Amino acid sequence: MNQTRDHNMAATTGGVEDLAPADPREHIEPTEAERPLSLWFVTFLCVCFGWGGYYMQRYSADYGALSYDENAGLGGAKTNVVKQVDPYVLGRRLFESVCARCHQPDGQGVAGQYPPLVGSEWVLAPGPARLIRIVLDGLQGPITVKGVAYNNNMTPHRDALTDAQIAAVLTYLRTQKDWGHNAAPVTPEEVAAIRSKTKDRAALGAWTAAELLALPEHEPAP
Amino acid sequence: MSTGSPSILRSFSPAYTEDVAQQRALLAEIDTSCRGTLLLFFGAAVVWLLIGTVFGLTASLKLHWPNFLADTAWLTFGRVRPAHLNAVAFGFASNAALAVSLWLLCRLCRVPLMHAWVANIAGVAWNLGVAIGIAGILAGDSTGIEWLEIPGYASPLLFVSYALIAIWGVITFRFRRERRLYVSQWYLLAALFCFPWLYSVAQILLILEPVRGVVQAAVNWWFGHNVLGLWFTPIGIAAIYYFIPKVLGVPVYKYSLSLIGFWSLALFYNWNGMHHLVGGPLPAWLITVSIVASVMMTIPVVTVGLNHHFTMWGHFHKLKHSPVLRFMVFGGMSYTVTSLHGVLLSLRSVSEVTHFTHSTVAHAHTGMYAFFTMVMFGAIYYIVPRITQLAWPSARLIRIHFWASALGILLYIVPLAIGGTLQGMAMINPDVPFLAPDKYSVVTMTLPYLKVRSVSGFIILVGHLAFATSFVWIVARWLKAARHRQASPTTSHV
Amino acid sequence: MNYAPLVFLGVFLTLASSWVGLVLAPQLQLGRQQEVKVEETSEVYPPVRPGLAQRGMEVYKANGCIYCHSQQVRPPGFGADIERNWGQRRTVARDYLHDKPVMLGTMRTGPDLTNIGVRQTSIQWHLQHLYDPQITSKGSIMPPFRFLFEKRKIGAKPSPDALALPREFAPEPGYEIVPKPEAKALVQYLLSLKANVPLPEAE
Amino acid sequence: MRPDMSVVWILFVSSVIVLPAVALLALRWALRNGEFKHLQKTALSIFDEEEPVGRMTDRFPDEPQGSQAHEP
Repeated sequence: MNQTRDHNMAATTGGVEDLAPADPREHIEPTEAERPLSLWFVTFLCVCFGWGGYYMQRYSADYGALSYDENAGLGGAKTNVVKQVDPYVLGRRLFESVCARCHQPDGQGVAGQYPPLVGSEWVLAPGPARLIRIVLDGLQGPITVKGVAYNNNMTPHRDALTDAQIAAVLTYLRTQKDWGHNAAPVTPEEVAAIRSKTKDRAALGAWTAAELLALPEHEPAP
Repeated sequence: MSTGSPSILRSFSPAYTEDVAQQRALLAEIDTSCRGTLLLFFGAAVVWLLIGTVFGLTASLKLHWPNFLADTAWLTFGRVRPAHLNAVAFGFASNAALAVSLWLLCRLCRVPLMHAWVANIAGVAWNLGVAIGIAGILAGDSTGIEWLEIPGYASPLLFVSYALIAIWGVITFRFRRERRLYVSQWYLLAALFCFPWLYSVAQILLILEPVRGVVQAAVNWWFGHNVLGLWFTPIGIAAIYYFIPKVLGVPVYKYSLSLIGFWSLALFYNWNGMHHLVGGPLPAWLITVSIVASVMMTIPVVTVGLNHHFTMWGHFHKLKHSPVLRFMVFGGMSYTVTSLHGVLLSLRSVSEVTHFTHSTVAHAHTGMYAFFTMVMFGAIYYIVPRITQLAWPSARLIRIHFWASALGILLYIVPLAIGGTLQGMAMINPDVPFLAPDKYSVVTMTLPYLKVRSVSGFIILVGHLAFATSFVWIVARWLKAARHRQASPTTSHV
Repeated sequence: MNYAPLVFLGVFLTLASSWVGLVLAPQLQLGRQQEVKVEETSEVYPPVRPGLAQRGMEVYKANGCIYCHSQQVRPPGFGADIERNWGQRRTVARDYLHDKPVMLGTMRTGPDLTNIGVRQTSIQWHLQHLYDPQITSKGSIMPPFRFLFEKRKIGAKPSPDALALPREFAPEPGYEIVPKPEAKALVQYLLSLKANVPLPEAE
Repeated sequence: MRPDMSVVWILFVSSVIVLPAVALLALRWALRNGEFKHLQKTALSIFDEEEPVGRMTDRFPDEPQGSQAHEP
């Protein structure tokens, strides 16, 4: 290395004068040492480019404007299929994502606002006919649940949930082990039957408790 | 000090090269020519740093303490967070970036900053634009587009003042006396060239004449990621390439590596914007091309990382003695960490878990703070003594600043990256409820990690206060010295 | 490299190539995508948002709801968006044709809202939740938006818009909480967020 | 799924033909004009006699000038 020149450290104000003294001199000539590129670095570059080309061709679904599934172009197993889950688990998921927002995750509801589901005589009724109607077209006006009066309105879920989903969530509510429920489960066919029977109910608005109580517990099989 | 600087008009005449050359530009003369402009930018940067940190801390506290300052409309989380983003990105980071790039260009081109008054006006206009923009965001005029929240009535001011500063960089470059282009100059020129194109396309296609539908998301994230990759990252790397060799007195390990690093960064970085939309409503090919570009980013990152690391080889013991070296090495290593973390986050199988979670926020802060901001701190600690010809008043303040910022950001990144990944795993498992107050749910399990982040926010604020005190103290000393010099011009200063 | 124009040319070309690839190409592919006519209801999808809901979108945008809520549903098998009932299908480009700006969002500190208009249609629930999320969703970290509501003395008789609040959240007797126009507009915007019309490219 | 030819052509032409072609031309020109000859000299261009190779130019203000380890 070239020889470093010692500067005479004049007494400075603790400033940085000594770092930038005034007398400039000609540049020093640099050496020609130039280290070649190492081999493993070149292989690393090739591996990256190779992988890039492969991945690009494999997952671009023919550059289609409307092809959103990266595996579409290959005819392989479609990745986008919902895994089948046993109804009780599906029911719990739906309860947690839909019903819990008002009836609360613990099923106790909000005092004076939203009735509880735990131990509710409406949920544990022998036949599911009234319960299915409430979920399909909603409920309005006064209703007493476990002896407490509520007056709120529940929104319809006719087009938000399919028959299978309604059956799953009601089965979950009626057979919820931690709440000690073990009423009869609900089948999608029962839901479908009532859904078609109450086709025009949506126009008439939500059910009232009185109307529901007038209905028989069990629906005669269609 | 700088006598005979050529007028603006003459700078466009191609014949104008030689007569400036005879005038030997001393390093000291170059530094003093930039002094006014740099102190303006660094002062504004420090102010925005404090404002941005307070906004960030407020937003962080609100995330686990919803009722904190919840009743005033202009302090709601949805406005404080974009205000934080713009205060630190367009406030602190851009001011520091502009100052450091102007100084580096002057130093590397061996020519004083000419007609500094134009750059000063542009600086004042830039900060005015950012201030109006952030006031607009807090008042509720945000454009609702991430990274471009500054409303339409402030962004033209930003663009015009930026263009003035970029022109100044190019003119200073036009009169360079050092024929050779050092690697930092490529990065600076790339950054000064890219930002106006990015900002104007984004403003036109998103705010003035919005394109239709999800193409807005494509333009938004083309701009969003490129403002990080082609504006902040090149200036950060340029600073590291200059300051580590300069402080150590050791040339860069292998200059040919820096060539590969620069061109691969230019090629791959600006293609990877769409990894913010993996799984989103965009054609598969668009997302795939960005994932490939993100993974290919390993090439520039490994290249630049190795280049800096081997430059430092054998000199790590000097970290004890030099504050600038500490910030630069911390920033350099963070750049490698954040880029490799980014490569991981962009893969589809990983993005399925970490998309929409705090892991992305941890990655963003590793890049913007641990890498870029720490490098800017290092640059400021090197530049300010040279432009004011005064040493930093207190070494203790510098040590407090370094350790508070370094430990603070580590305490920010590591818990949030882990917490974000766990949050992601919980979110893609439908059996974990999204919100159940007393059970393991997505919202309740992230709370402890958000609280640790607020703690790290306080530590970083302590670091920034130490830095601000240091800065104000040295500027005050310089003003006193300058007044003293006016009072008795006889004592020669050079 | 010491030749400046070469550096400029290189940087220009690389940025131009990414501009072509990530801005021009999507514009050519999706820029002129049209609405589609739904068979049974013969409406046009996506519908143009009614006036009040459009003002609600401005409130959503101004208060930065996108920083915690996303508006995109990922396909089944990639994340659990469909299993969490955040959507009945994945969202595609056609769902966002009338959004200005498109607010896909990048964080899910709160649930995805693409299909909130189908899954939660009760205006009263939304108003209670906005006034103080702890009423309907205990433990939520969403801030209360009380500044979108007004507390005022009850006049001759309680106003029809007054919120029905549980005891511990209700104002002192003689006062009522009434939503400001922004709150009503925001709820209308939330109810307008629907993505349940089946689209061929969404399967 | 017939590939959507408009985008394929744009992407293909722009980034697989134009960009590499210009890059190779520029590389050939750079090699011709000796851009790569004195790489290491450029690396040394940032040093000069005020701040020469081999000497630290930054230290904590409370450390005297000569205290840290000098270059061998």
